[in-house]
Amino acid sequence: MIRVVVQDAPIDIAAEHAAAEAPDVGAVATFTGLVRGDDGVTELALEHYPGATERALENLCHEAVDRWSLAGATIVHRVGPMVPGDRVVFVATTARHRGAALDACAFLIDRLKTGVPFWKRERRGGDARWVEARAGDDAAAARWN
Amino acid sequence: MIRVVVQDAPIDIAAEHAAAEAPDVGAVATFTGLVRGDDGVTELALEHYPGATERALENLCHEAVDRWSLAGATIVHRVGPMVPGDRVVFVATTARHRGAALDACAFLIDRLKTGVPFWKRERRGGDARWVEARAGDDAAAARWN
Amino acid sequence: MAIDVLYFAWVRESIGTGAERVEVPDTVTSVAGLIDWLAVRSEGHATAFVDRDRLRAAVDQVFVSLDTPIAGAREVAIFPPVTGG
Amino acid sequence: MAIDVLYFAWVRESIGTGAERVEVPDTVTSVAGLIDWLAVRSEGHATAFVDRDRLRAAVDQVFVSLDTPIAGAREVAIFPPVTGG
Repeated sequence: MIRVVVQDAPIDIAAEHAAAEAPDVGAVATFTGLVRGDDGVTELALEHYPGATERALENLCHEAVDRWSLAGATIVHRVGPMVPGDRVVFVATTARHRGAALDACAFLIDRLKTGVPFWKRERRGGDARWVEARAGDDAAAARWN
Repeated sequence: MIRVVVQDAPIDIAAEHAAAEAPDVGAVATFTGLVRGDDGVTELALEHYPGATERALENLCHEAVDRWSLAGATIVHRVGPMVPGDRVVFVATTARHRGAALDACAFLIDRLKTGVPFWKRERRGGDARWVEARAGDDAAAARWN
Repeated sequence: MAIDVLYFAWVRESIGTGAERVEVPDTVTSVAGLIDWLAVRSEGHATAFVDRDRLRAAVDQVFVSLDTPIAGAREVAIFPPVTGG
Repeated sequence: MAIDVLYFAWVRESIGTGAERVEVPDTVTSVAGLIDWLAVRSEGHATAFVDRDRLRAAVDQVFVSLDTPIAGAREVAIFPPVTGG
């Protein structure tokens, strides 16, 4: 089962986790990205490319399901303005055994960071700037090639 | 922050996840193990070694926090009788960045499987048997040495 | 050839719009060629496109390199490297 | 030397109790020696301890190998390989 959602609303982890659980699933791995406030960020705004974003997320999920024989893959990504502590993204993978779920979860978030059209803008008080892509993210994504 | 719980009650993922989130945390990785019912199991009972189990879980969490500079590590393990679909174990790791959280989460569940005193007994209708340890679990734990 | 061109993030801000429909001459054959051709439309376009290494693109919603042909394309998006997750 | 010996899982079931306090002679110096000494106490003990490769142990709640000394130990646990998680 593949579930991809791009939404303005806060991410409900309990509901998403419960929806991912299934009778033949022995392992659920999740990753949640949060807005960090420890370096002065007061707001994080997420922009996306409607249509293309969902398609890219679905393709990623299909790739993970095929590669690790997953029971399911879920990606919920929030867009719009957020504040520190808010959940930006939730990834869940389910499988019969833990190795597949854990590896596929890492794969999805690594590849999401470099291959899906989202852009972050940070605000620190009155100052706003677009977040620059990180070379480390490219390296993390490349290890799955 | 380290949180270790061994409990009879069902595991509340929403509460545990929210408790793990903190202002300097950018990444939360979790692993949840479920009772699988697809091979005829009707009940899974978990026995543990009170005192020693909690100590072993705490030691594991401290090792993970030190090794990956985590903000926190949580392990909640259920004991007693369970049915298919029930959550057996929940592991959560929090860190500033995702790599540390993801690796530490895999480390904790791999090492928990081989180094913490829990024993599983499966029931299939009228037939009960103790689950045998798996060589694959030893190999998974050994990759963190 | 009519193409819908979409802009995101600071490319969008520099150009001042998120989308425009343009009639592209047949001499423009690749995404890079389209960027060259768009760059002279305004100061905002020129500023957004000054450093090609910082630009990424999608043709009909599929990520592509800038040397990709645009023959038959209906929608081309031009944007900075992505930073989601 | 008085030692609390704990049993878990099928070791416990075979022996028929989860804990017993035993007075161990000074000639018993290691976990393996303790197992040898306990094995003759009953048929259940003998059955539980027949295959040493399937036994694991903890001394005062710390996992140890079977050749570990037990001098000064207050609690020794004997059990199968663990299967949690």
